Order: sequence, then C-alpha cells, then structure tokens
Amino acid sequence: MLLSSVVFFPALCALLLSLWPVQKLLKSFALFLSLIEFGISLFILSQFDVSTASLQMVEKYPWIERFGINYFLGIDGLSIWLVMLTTFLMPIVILGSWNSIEKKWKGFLACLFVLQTAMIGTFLAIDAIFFYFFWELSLVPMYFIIGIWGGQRRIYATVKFFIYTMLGSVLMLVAMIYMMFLTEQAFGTMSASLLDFYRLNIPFVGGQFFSLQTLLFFAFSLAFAIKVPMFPFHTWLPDAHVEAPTPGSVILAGVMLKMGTYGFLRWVIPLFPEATEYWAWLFIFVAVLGIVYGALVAMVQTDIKKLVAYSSVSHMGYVILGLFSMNSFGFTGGLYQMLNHGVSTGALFLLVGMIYERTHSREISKYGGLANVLPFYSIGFFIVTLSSIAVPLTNGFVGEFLILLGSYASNPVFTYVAVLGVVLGAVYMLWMFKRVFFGPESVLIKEHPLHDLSVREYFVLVPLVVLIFWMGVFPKQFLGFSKTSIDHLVAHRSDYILMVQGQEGKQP
Amino acid sequence: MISDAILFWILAFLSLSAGLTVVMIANPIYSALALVMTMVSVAGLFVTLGAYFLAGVQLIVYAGAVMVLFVMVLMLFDLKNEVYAFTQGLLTNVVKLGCLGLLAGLLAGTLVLSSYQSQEIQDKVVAAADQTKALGQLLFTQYLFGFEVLGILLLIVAIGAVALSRSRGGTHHV
Amino acid sequence: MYNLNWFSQIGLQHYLLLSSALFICGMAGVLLRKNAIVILMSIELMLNAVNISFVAFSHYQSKLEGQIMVFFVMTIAAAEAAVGLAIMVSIFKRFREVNIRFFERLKG
Amino acid sequence: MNHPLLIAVLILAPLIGFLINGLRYQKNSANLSGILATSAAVLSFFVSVILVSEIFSLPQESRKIVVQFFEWIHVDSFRVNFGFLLDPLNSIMILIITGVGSLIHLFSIGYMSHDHGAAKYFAYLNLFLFNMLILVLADNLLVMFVGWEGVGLCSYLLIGFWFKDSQKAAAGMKAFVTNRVGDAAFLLGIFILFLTFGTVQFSDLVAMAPSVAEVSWWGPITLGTLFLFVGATGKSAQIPLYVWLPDAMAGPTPVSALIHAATMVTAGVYMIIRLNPLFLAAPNTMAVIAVIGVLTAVVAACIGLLQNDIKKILAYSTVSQLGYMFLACGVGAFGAALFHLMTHAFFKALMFLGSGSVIHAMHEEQDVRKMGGLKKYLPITHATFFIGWLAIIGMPPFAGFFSKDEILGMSFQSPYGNAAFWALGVFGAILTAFYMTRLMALTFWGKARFSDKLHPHESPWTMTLPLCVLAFLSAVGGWIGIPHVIGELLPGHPENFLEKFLEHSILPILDLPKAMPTMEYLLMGTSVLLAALSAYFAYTMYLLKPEWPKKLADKFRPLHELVSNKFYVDEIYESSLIQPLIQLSKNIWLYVDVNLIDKTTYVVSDLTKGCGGFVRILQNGNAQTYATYISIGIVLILSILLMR
Amino acid sequence: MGKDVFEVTINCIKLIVVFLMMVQAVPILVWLERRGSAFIQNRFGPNRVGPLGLVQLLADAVKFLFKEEFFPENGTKFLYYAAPVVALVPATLAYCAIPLGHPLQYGEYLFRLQGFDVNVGIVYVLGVSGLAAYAILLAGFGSGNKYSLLGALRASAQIISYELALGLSIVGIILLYGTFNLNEMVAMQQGPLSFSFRGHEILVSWLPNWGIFYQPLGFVLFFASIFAESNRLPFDLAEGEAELVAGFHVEYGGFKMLLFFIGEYGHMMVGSGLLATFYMGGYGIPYITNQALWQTFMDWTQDGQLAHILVSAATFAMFSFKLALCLWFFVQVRWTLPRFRYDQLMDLGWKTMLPWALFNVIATALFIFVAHG
Repeated sequence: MLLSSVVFFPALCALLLSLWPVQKLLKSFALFLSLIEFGISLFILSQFDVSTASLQMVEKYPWIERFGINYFLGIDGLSIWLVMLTTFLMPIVILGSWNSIEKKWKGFLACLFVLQTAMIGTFLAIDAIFFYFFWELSLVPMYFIIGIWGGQRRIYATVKFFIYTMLGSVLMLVAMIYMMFLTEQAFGTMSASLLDFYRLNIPFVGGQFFSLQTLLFFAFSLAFAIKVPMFPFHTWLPDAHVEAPTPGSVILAGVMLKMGTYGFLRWVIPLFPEATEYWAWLFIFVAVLGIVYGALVAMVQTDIKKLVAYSSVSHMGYVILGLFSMNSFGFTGGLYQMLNHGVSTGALFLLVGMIYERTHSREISKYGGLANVLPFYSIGFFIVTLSSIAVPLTNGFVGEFLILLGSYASNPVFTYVAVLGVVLGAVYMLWMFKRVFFGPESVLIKEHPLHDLSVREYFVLVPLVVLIFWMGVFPKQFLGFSKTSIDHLVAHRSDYILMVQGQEGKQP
Repeated sequence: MISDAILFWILAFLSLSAGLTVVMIANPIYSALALVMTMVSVAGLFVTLGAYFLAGVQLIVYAGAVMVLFVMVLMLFDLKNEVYAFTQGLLTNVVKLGCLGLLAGLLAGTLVLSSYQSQEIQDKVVAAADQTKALGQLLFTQYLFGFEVLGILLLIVAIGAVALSRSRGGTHHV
Repeated sequence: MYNLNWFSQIGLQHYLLLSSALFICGMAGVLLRKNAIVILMSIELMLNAVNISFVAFSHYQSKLEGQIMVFFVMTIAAAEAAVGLAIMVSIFKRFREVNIRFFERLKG
Repeated sequence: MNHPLLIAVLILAPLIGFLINGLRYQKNSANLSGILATSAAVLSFFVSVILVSEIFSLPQESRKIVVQFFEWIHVDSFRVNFGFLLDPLNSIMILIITGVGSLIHLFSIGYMSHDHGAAKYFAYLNLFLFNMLILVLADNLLVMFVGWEGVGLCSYLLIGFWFKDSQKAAAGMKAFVTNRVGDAAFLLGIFILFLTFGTVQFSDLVAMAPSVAEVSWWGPITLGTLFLFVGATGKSAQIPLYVWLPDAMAGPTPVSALIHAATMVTAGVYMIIRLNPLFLAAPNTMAVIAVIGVLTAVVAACIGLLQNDIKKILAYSTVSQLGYMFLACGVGAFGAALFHLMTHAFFKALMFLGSGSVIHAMHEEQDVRKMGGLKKYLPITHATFFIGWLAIIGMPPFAGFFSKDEILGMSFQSPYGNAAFWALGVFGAILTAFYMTRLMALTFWGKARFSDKLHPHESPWTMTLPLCVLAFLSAVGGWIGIPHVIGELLPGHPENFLEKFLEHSILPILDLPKAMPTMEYLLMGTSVLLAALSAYFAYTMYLLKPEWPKKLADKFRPLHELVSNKFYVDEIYESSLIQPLIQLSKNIWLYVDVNLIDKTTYVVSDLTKGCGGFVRILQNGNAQTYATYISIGIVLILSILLMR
Repeated sequence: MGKDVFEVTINCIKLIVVFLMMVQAVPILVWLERRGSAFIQNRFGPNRVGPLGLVQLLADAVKFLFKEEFFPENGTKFLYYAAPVVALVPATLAYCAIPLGHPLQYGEYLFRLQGFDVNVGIVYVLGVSGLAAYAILLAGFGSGNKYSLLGALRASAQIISYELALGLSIVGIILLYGTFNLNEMVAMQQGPLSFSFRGHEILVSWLPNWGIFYQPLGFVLFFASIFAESNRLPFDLAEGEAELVAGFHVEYGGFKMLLFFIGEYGHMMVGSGLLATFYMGGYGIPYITNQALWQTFMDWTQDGQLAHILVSAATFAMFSFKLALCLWFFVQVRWTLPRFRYDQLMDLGWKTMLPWALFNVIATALFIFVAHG
C-alpha cells in the first residue's frame, strides 16, 4: 500500500485540487498536500531495508492477465532516491511558483500533481507496460505546463518536446512488446514483468547491428537517450526550458531528465549486458561529446535559462558517462549525479525564475551588478553555482568525481576529454555569474526596484542549499541506501536477476 | 398466398419508384414527399412480414415525425428548384457510379447465387400480439442496456439539436 | 431458372433484393446529390432498406432480434435526423445554401 | 592532549569565524569583524603552536598525529575518510599559515577600515584559512583536493572582492578558471594513482612508492605525478598557467600577501613535497618539474624587470620565487624547497604588506613611476621593506640567502640537477636583485614624483606591527636551515635544524655526492656577488643615472617591447585559446545545434508534413468523397470475400 | 380462393361505407356546430332552409361546388391540389380502425363493425393520424403565401408537439389493458367497475368499468391533446384569423376548402371515437355486458341471428351516442374558451402536459406493479 499511496496520492491531490471550490487557499492547500506526499516518501525511506538488493514493498496485482501485464510496483536502491527527489522538489516547486504563475492556478497545480504521479510511477513500476503507461503519462501534464503557462514560443517548444520524446518511446513500446513475446517463448506464459525480462537470455551477435539484442538495446536506448537528452537529440531541451514556466523547468530538469538515465540503469544495462558492453564505446563517446559540446554551447548563450539548459545537457552527459563505465564508481556516481543535478539545476532554475519575476528579462547582457543590489540572492546563486561546477564539499563534486573515476577505470582516453568539462563548466557558469552579478549596475537593474529574497524565497532556497552541502559532506548517508543494489548490479551484470523481497528462495 | 404476392409486388413497386424519385428529382420537397411515400410502403412491407408493431412505429417515427421535420425545414428554407441536382465533376461521378454499379452487381449476384434458393417458409410465425409482447420482453431484458444507451443518446441529441439550432434572442421570454 | 413461381412465391430473397435495391438508391443519393438535406434523406432511405432486410430475416428465421435491431436503427435514424437538421439549419443561417460543399469548412 | 579536538579547533576556528562574519554580512563595522576574524586566526595559531610542540615532544621516528573524523566517500574499494595528518612537514606549514595569516588579518583591520564590505572580506579570509588548513593537514589526496579547490574558490572571491569593477571580477574568474585547468589535471592524477595503488592515503602512497625509478614516460607513476604537477602549476602559477597570478593583484593587498604570496600559491610545492617518494620514483617528472621551475624563475623575473605596478612586480617576483621552489623539487631538494617556501612566505608577505602600506599611504596609487622618496614619509614601512629586499636578493645572513643558496647548490650538486640549472638559477637571482632594487629605488628612494596634494603618512600600528614581526622573521628565519659548511664556521656549530626535523618526512637523495666545502663556497660566493653587482647596477641606473633606462630601452627596442608586454603571453592565450574557443562555441551552436540538428528535424518534419499534404488531398472535407471511399472499401471487401 | 375474394370484397365495401359514414357525418356536424354556436351565443343560427335549417348544408355544398376554380400565382400546383386530398386520408384511415359496434356473427363469418381490425390498433391509429401534418404542410407551402406557410408550420409543430402528450397519455391505457387492440379494450370495459388489488377483488357496482375511472388524468390529457391535434379552439393557432387571416387554408376555397373541413371534422370524430373507446367503454352499454344484452334480445326475439343483429345495432347506437356527446363537447368548448397564445400553447404542451403525462405513465406503472403484487 505504501508504494501505491506514494504513486497515486498526488493524482488524488490533483482531483481534490480541481474540485477545490475557492481560489483562496488553493496554493496553501496544494503545498500542504505536497508536504504530506513528502512525508509518505520519508516514511518509505524509514522502512527501507538497506541490506538487500531485492525489490521491496512490492505490490503486484494482475491487470491484463491474458498478456501477463501486472500492476507491479517495487522499490530498491536504484529508485528510492529518485522518488525522494521527486517528492522533495514538489513542495519547493509549488512554493517557488507562488507568484510566477499568473493564470489558471487550479489547472496548473493539477498538472503538477499528475506529473508527480507519472514520475514516481515511472521510477517504481516494475512492469513494462505499467512503466510505459507512466512514462507516457508524464508527457501530458508537461505538455500543458509548457503549452499553457509558457513563454512566447511555447507552442513550438511543446510540440518539439512532445514529438521528440514520443518518437523515442514508441520504439521502446515495440521493443517491450517484442520482449513480452520472448517471455512467452521462453517461459510458456507471456509476461510483461521486468523481473521476467531479466531472466531472458537474448541472443547477442557482436558486430551485427541487426541482431536481436542489439536492436532491442537500441530501441530502448533511443527512448532514454532522447529523454536524457544525449547529444544529437538534445535540441528540444533548451527550447522547452526557455519556454517553460519556472516550475516546469525545475521539474523538467530536476526529475524528468532522470527518467531517461534511470531507464538506462534499470532497463538497458541489466537487460542487454552484452550489447551494452559492446556498444558502450558509442555511448561513452556521445556522452563525452555531450559534456564538452553542452559546455561549449552553454558558454555562448545569451539567455540565462538557455545556458542552464545546455549545462543540463553537459551534466547529463556525465551521468551517461558514469553509467556506461559500468563499474561501481560509475554507477554510484551516475546515480548520485542524477540527484545532484536535480537539486542544483532545479535550484538554478528557481533562482533564474526569481530574478525573472523581478525584472522580466533573462538576457544576460542586460544584467550586471546584481550582487550589489541583491546580496542574499547572489549568495544563494553562488552556492548553487558552486554545486553546479562541482566544487568539493558540495554535492556536485561527489558525483562528478566518482563518475570520472569510474570512467577513467574503464576508458582513460575518453576521460581526458571529459575532464575538459570540469574546466568548461567553471568557465560558463562563472562567466555568466560575472556578467550577471558583477560589474557596474546595468540599466535594467537600475530601472527596476529590486528587493532581496522574501521569506517565501528563503523557504525555497534554504532546503536546497542545506541539501547541497549535506549531500556534499555526508554522501555516505545517501549512497548507503543504494550500495547493495549497485553492488548487486556490478557483480551480476551479465546474469542480472532481481528478486522480490521475501521470495528470494522461490523459483518463479 | 397470391394476395400476399400481389401486395408485395405493389409495395415493392411503390417503394422502389418512390425511392428512385427521392434520388432523382431535383426539387427537394418532392424528394421528401417521395421519401414519405417510401416510408409508408416500407411500413406496408413490414405488415406483410408480420411486424405490425414495427409498421406502426415506422409510421409514427418516420412518417409522422422525422419526415415532417424534413419537410418543415425544407419549407422554411424555401429552396427554389435547383439547376443541378447532382454534384459536379465528371471523374468523381464516374467513380461513384462505378462503385454503385459494382456494389449493386455484387449484392445482386450474391443474393441470387446464394443458398437461399430453397426457401423454407417457416410456419412458426408468432401471433402478432404475442410478438409485440415478446419484442417488449426482449427489449427490456436482454437488450435493456442498448435501450438505455439509446435513451441517453436521445437526450444528448435533444440537447445537442437545441444547442445547435438556437438563435440569438429566441422567440419569447418567460 | 426462374419461372412464374418466382413471382408468386415471395420469400426472403425477394425482400433482400428489394432491400438492396433501395439501399443502392439511397447510396446513389448520398454519393451524387448536391443538396445536403437530400443526402440526409438518402441516408434515411438506406436505413429503411436495411430495416427491411432485418425484418425479413427476423420473419423468415423466427427470431425477434432482427426487430429489436430495427427498433434501435429507427431511434438512431431519428436522432441523426434531428442533429443533422439542426446542423443544416445553422449552416443555412450562415450561407443561405445547403450545398454539401459548404460543410467542408470546419470554421465558418 | 586530545588530538582530534585540537585539530578540530584548529580547522574549525576559522570556519566559525567565517560563519559569524558571513552572517553579519551587511554590518559595516570593520573593526569588530576584523577583531573577530583575527581572533579566530590567532586561536588557530595558538592551537597549531600547541600541536607543533606536541609533535616535537614525540620521538623523532613517530612524529605523526593522525585523526580520522568520518568516512566521506566509500564506494567499492574507494574509501576516503575526512582524515587529517600532522607531521613535521605540515607542522611548518600550519605555523606559516596560521602565523602569517594572523599577522595579515591584523594588518587587514587597518587596511580595510574604510571599506564597506569589511565583514565579507574577513569572512572570506577566514574561509581561506579554513580551506588552506584542510589542504595542508589532509591525510589523503581527496581531502587535499577539497582544500585545493577551496582555496581557489576563496582566491576567486577575494580577487573579485571589488566586483563592481568588471576588470577585477574578470581577474577573479581568470584565476579560478586557470586553477580549474590545473584541478582537472589534479583529478586525473588522483585517478591514476588510485587505480595504480588502490589508495589515495598519503601514508599508503608513500609507503607503496617503488624504490626503483620508473623510466618510461607513460608509466602510471610518471603520468600520475605529471598530472599532479600540472595541477601544481595551476595552483602555484608556473609556466604555462602562471598568467592568473599577476592579474590576481586586483584583490586587496593583504589578500595578495596571504594567498598569492605566502600560502596558497605554495600549495603545489607542498603537495610535491608531501608526495616526494612518488616523485622521486618518476625521474622524468622530476626533470620536467625542474625545467619548468627554472624557466618560470627566469621568465617571470625577466617580466618583472619592466613592470611598473608595484604589486605586479611583486607578483612576478612571486612567480619567479615559486619557480625556484619547483626547481628545488625537481632536483630532489625537497627540504630546500620547503625551506625556501617558508622564508619566501616571510619576506614576500612582508613585501606585499609593505606595498599595501605604501598603496594605503598613496591613496590606492600603484604605479611606481608616480612614487619615489617615500622613505621619509613611511619610515617603518621602508625599514621593513628594506629587510625584505635584502632577504629576497639573497644577502647573507637574511632568510633568503640560506634557502636560495641551498636550492642553487643542490641544483648543481644533485644527480637530478646540472650546471645549466645552476647557471639559469643564478641568472634568475641576478634579475631578481635587479628588479627588486629597481622597485626599492623607484618607490622609496630618490625624489618624490607624486603630486603635492598627496600627503603620505605612516600606517596605524595594526599595519606596522605585522610588518615588524615579518621583518624580524625575514631577517632570522633562515637560521633554522644553516648549511653545514657555514654552520661549521659559526660558534656552537649550529646544526641544520630543518633538515633534521624533516628527516623522516622527506626521502634523501640517493647517491648525492658528498658536499665539498670549497665548491659550496664558490657557488655561494658567485651568486651573492653577482646579485650584489646586479643590485648596484640597478641602483645606479634608477637613482644615479635616471637617463639610462630610457637609453637602454631605445637601444633594445624590440626586446624591451617584448619584455614589458610580458612576452605577449596573455595576448597569445587570448588569441590562440580563448577567442577561438568562443568562436568555436558560437559556431558549433549556430551550425551544429541551430542549423544542423534542428534543420534536420525540420527536414524530417517537412517530409512528414509533405506526406500529410499528399494524403490530405484524400481528406478534403467533402463528406461525399468520404462516402465514396467507404463504398469503394465495401466493394473491395465484398469482392475479396466473394473471390475467396 | 373464394374465401379470399369474399373477404377482400367485404373489406373494400366496409372501407367505403365507413368513409361515407364519416363524410356524411360532416354536414350534420357543421349544422350542429352552427346551431350550437348560435344557441350558445343566444341567436338563431341557420334556420331558414329546411326544418331547423337542416337543409342549409345542402345549399352550402352546392355553393362550394360551383365556386370559381382558383390557383394562387406563387403556389406549387401539384402540392396545392394534393393537399386537400391528403387531408382526408389520415382521418379516414384512422377512423376505419375504430370499432363502431359489437361484431356481428353471421353464420360462419364474424362481421366486424369497423373498417378493419388491426391488432396493434392504437399504434396504427397514432401512426396514421400523424400523417395529418403533411396535408397542412403541403397546403401551406403549396399556396405560396406567407400566412399560409406560417400557419402550416405552426399547425404541424403543434400537432407534433401534442402527439407526444397524446401518445404518452395512451400509454397509461395500454398499461392498464395490456393490449393494443381496440376491440379487446372495449371488451374489457364491460360490466361494473371491478379490479383486483393484491389479490383482493374490489367491486364498485354503481360505476361502469370504464377507463376514465382508472385514468382520470390520462383522460384529461388525452382530451386536451385531441383538441390540439384537430386544431380546434382553444388550440386553433394555425388559423387564427386575427394574425394569420386563416392559416394554411387561406388560399383555398370551394370544394377544396370543404375537403379540409371534412378532414378537420374527421379528426374530431377520430378523437372522439378514441376517447369513447379508451375511456368510456367504446360501444359497450353501461351496466350491462354484451352477453347479457344478447341474452335479453334472445329472450325477446327468440332468434339468435336477429339477437346478434340487434346487439350490434344497439351497441352501434350507443357508440354513436357517445360520439355525439364528445362531439358536442368539442363544439361546446370551441365557443366557450378563448384562444391561446402560441408560446402558451407550446409551454402547455411541453412543460405541462408532457410532464404530467410522464407522471401518469409512471404512476400507472407503479400502481399496476403494486396491484399485481
């Protein structure tokens, strides 16, 4: 029941909110609900058993029995923190969007909560079709969030976003259905359960693109790569981010991109071990390309949000690099970097949103000297910037360090290039920081009567800043939850299977 | 039996000629009236088939209500005799006619060549009154769902039709 | 093949042939007429044709389901006529014309 | 004593100072925040004194205090604790850091008294101390990296302290980014060492260092140490990454003294000394370090010759002196490097503070050409600066003499060194003597060249007291490392205290030839004599015959241009690296992102649209056409059914 | 074969007879109406031609026949001429289905006193009378006159609207008797009022077993509806002379006009006949069953055949009496009540009668459900 409640409570909230009769306490009520949701997830965290790599708190009910499709939720070390991240960001997002959304609040909050259901569902679904359901569901509210509450070119951005992600996921659906048939061949009964997928032995022929495992591998990978997004598929991201309202950007960068990397970790790597091994070079190459490319392009952006968006491309490149290093450093680092990126990029978007609320401009060249006018805002921004460029003792460092270490252990040559990202990251972030915050005060700043952070904004920022340092100084507390799962994945990568807690002994 | 046959041929002739008139005649009002004729003869055909209740319903619903609506609307529009009754476009018309011809041929061929040649007229035709009762029973037990759905459909249609054709201002205010 | 008996002995086949003929008539109206109201009427004609075959089957197979179907078809036909005519009226109000070509445009 | 507590206090005192001052961010009371920060630094200093005395009290073989606080990262075999290690090597460092740091804090109270952001300034300064202490106390590479980046961060903040001036903000960014390049290499070094040895613990690394030197250029140790050295060049401003340091003078002068002269920039040297067995196992790296070191020493000194900004001159001097330290490391004389590090910390901090005092007195004027004759206005400053000057040009018995001559001597004697290193080293010393004398001459001596409205006055005691203390240290600091040859001459035969102290921390150079006293005398004498001559020449040139510089400049116009423009290094970097990079970025954004990828997708979408447009002909909105399709469909289906 | 031909012949003759009966009733009705109105308005009415002015009708007929043939310029000829004929058809067809008397048993033949016996009588009657709207529409459109078109639209809309209430009020009767057949309905209304309620037989011997006592509400609704159906006052909006100068038949004159009159009176007769059949025991004589009546006559004449004939004659007379009563009521109402306004008419139909009719259906169904336990 716990997992179901954490997945579907937000949907219930969406319903409640859309039926909420008055406009008055709407936001507060939504905030309250999101805090309840966070509480539920905290309770899950407290119930989580770190000693096992098996799936926990499993809920499995038949859904479409003819095809072996189940309502199947389970949590393990790979997904727990992503769920926590989602529930943690939601109250912050609601608080952060307090003033930035101007119309149709009810619809907006409902969209946000439905999105939360979809995201958590994606992280917790263990059944292929169930997973796919949530995966696609997540597109819809985001589509509306960008399309209704977005900026000038929002329609262009939404359509681009929607079609890009849709394109990949359709291939994934085909692959899933094919794998369901494979289970029928292998075990006699059709099953869409991921656990059964894991037990499949899919034939692999190295060097041939049109061999079964390779094709399935690429079908899945494309879907996830577009979502991440990896290098050549990334162009939807800047547009979507620029046009999205602040909360949309935060959720998009903070959680939705992780759905792609989580997909790699949960699906691609354990399901297709040989193909992953064989094609890892390609993904690492693209990831490294993405790191450098994203950083270079971010450097010359003139729009703060676009800059942050491209930095996302770069950062997500690190995650992919880590995952495809395929050692425990890489996996751990990748997983950690997902959380880091969620926190720090989310915070960056929130900060950009705050200043946008004040001046209604995101043009870097129009800014200057903000540090003098808004000292506390600048401190917040600076700390988040540090996290983003991975300064030690902030969260970013732990992830980036582990990723690069893992990557060096498996692919030294690519790592030499990837390390450039460390430098370039500092370049584009600090350059932006310099242009926006330092120097003489610009005309724009002088024209607008600016006030420093309000109490509400402190409530938005302080948890994030605390988390940035907490995750940087005590990463062990976070990684401890995922350690067993990752060790299991590393140790049994070629014959990965996952059990349900309490049923380890039984043969399925 | 021969009277049945005569009745059938008369009704068939009536309905077919009226049906052709519906399609061929340029003035839509005559079309509508011809259609009424068809309806009535179809009701007659129902009678020859022993479906008395349906024949009555056919009269009430089609002839009495639907066609009256048509005629009323046509009269309201007061369309003058149209010069071209049929759509323009030689190619498309040829295609359409070809389709029709093929379909007619196929249907006729199927029917004529089908295995219904040995016609066994079944004598177990239920008495008309009982038939109506049985119809009612069937409708309100086995097909109740369909019936209810139709009810809802009619409600929706009523609302929809009103919404579609309402004019600003209205005729009166209460 | 067919003798006089065919004319005096009325069976299912006759009704079905009549029904097909009426159906083709109605279809010709739908495909070829220009006036949208006549097209609607042709549709009614087609439905009637189908009704004939339903009732005929019901009669010759002693099953009442056919009549139930007719009942449903009639209801739907009435509904369709109501909505169709309502649309006609609003289209006519705008264009003063009921040519089927005016129904191509989704926005007035 | 409770070592964990002491070390915690040592490290955390500045952090607490930072937090307190940071939270009273907007309060303008410079004095209060200054006193707070200074007392935090002083507290650290006292604790470090206690700790060092603890170290002394231990037997020589086990002079080591290890404290593990908590496990930081533990993934698979990679296990890093927040652990700290105190041994003779870094006990000198912490003394320098906290000691000199305290003095500079004290100096800053006076220096920053008129600044609105004093609280912020002191907060940063304390944060720097905190990070620097982490750096030197770390017992593994990763914790060291924490400090390593941390000091870079503080340096960035302090250089850009007056961020309203875009130039200064840019300088901060330049420093950070340049450091970042080094840091990236440092990270790679960590990876290589970890993957080679399976640990990043200093003690384990040192213990596991092979006794047989690695000959190959591509061996893991060579590669790892090379990357670490690249990291060091970034932090310690060596060729090719030295460019940030002169620009870093944009920050407040005490910052330059503390960070960019005494402590942070020496982190690279400290790191190499810390890992000396590893470096010794990689002779190729050693060679590279020595070459880079000596080249930096000479090149920076050359540039220093013609600079006009008082702080820039000192900055290039710092770069040059750091080059000497690297030279020492490169030839295996790690002890000498540490020794020079220490003495340099004293005299360079002194000179920077002195220059700060001068600038303070001249109302933010930094151009030496507009000074002159300050001797009578600033007597204490002049006196202390004079001692610093003697120390840096290596006049016995001042601190610089001992450390520099040890380096020069070792570069000649050591099996890693050779005569060329020595010769270049001496050349560097000559240049140093020249430009430092020039600095003295233009600033303090001769006629006043500033306007009459300016009335320079001596600084308050908070500023002069540190100067005096540092002057004293610059004078006598060298005496802890008196070479044997001189020690034997002196009464009581003082030992080389430093060498003995570091005995167990630093590997001795193998097959070091026995020092010949005559040889040493000869080398010492040569360098001192040449430096003195050079100083006299400079004195003559800038004080007695002021027309000479111009003549010389005219005579060697191209050379003069080249040197006074710092060999165009910044320009070359700008035009060959930065601009191309920005252009490249703009182009790839424009051509790859906007044009290639998006256009490709547009082409795809246009194709789709085209197909749609084609099919749209069928979907023309005419209901009759649709009906025709339906009937065609019916006909087809019927015929298929019938044909079957 | 012979039997077939005989039956067809008899049926044709019956149709003609019934039609003629209906047509012949019209002059009498017109006279009744005119005299009645005069009586109500305290004047004489037609009293010059023949006794009590009874021959006045003949004179009128002659006048109608010799009137000038007239065709409006804008009219549609075919529709204009077809309309009066069409007007006659539904009324006649409907009237044919109403049983006029007790069936006459003559030898082996059962000779029904009605046009033809339809076993779904009510549905048939409703269906056929629904066609009445066409005549009005054709007339209205065929005349090519604005007023006549408006009148026609009004009239047909009115007819369609009230057909709903009409149909629904009949549903109560259908539920009550469980049959569509009019003959069976009449048969069930014989004798005194008696019904069973949850197993208890309830007998009210001083009341006839008529539908009106079971369906008072249905009766009222039906009664009102047939007024509307036949476009009589107070529902004669279609010909409101003040606004429409005469409605759909403004362009008609002479014999064509007469045909319309016949149609209208035919409708009245159909309505009255149905009213009598549904609610007033049809051709049944109150307080005595047909069987008992036959027995009485049998006792009296001692001839079974003659008794049958007498029973039929008596019941026919009874039916005619009831019909006349109803028709008189039509006349009475016409000259008593004022005309509705058009929107009031529609409101009454849709907002008052329809809900009440629905209520009636539900109440009846519930009652029957309860009564049958």
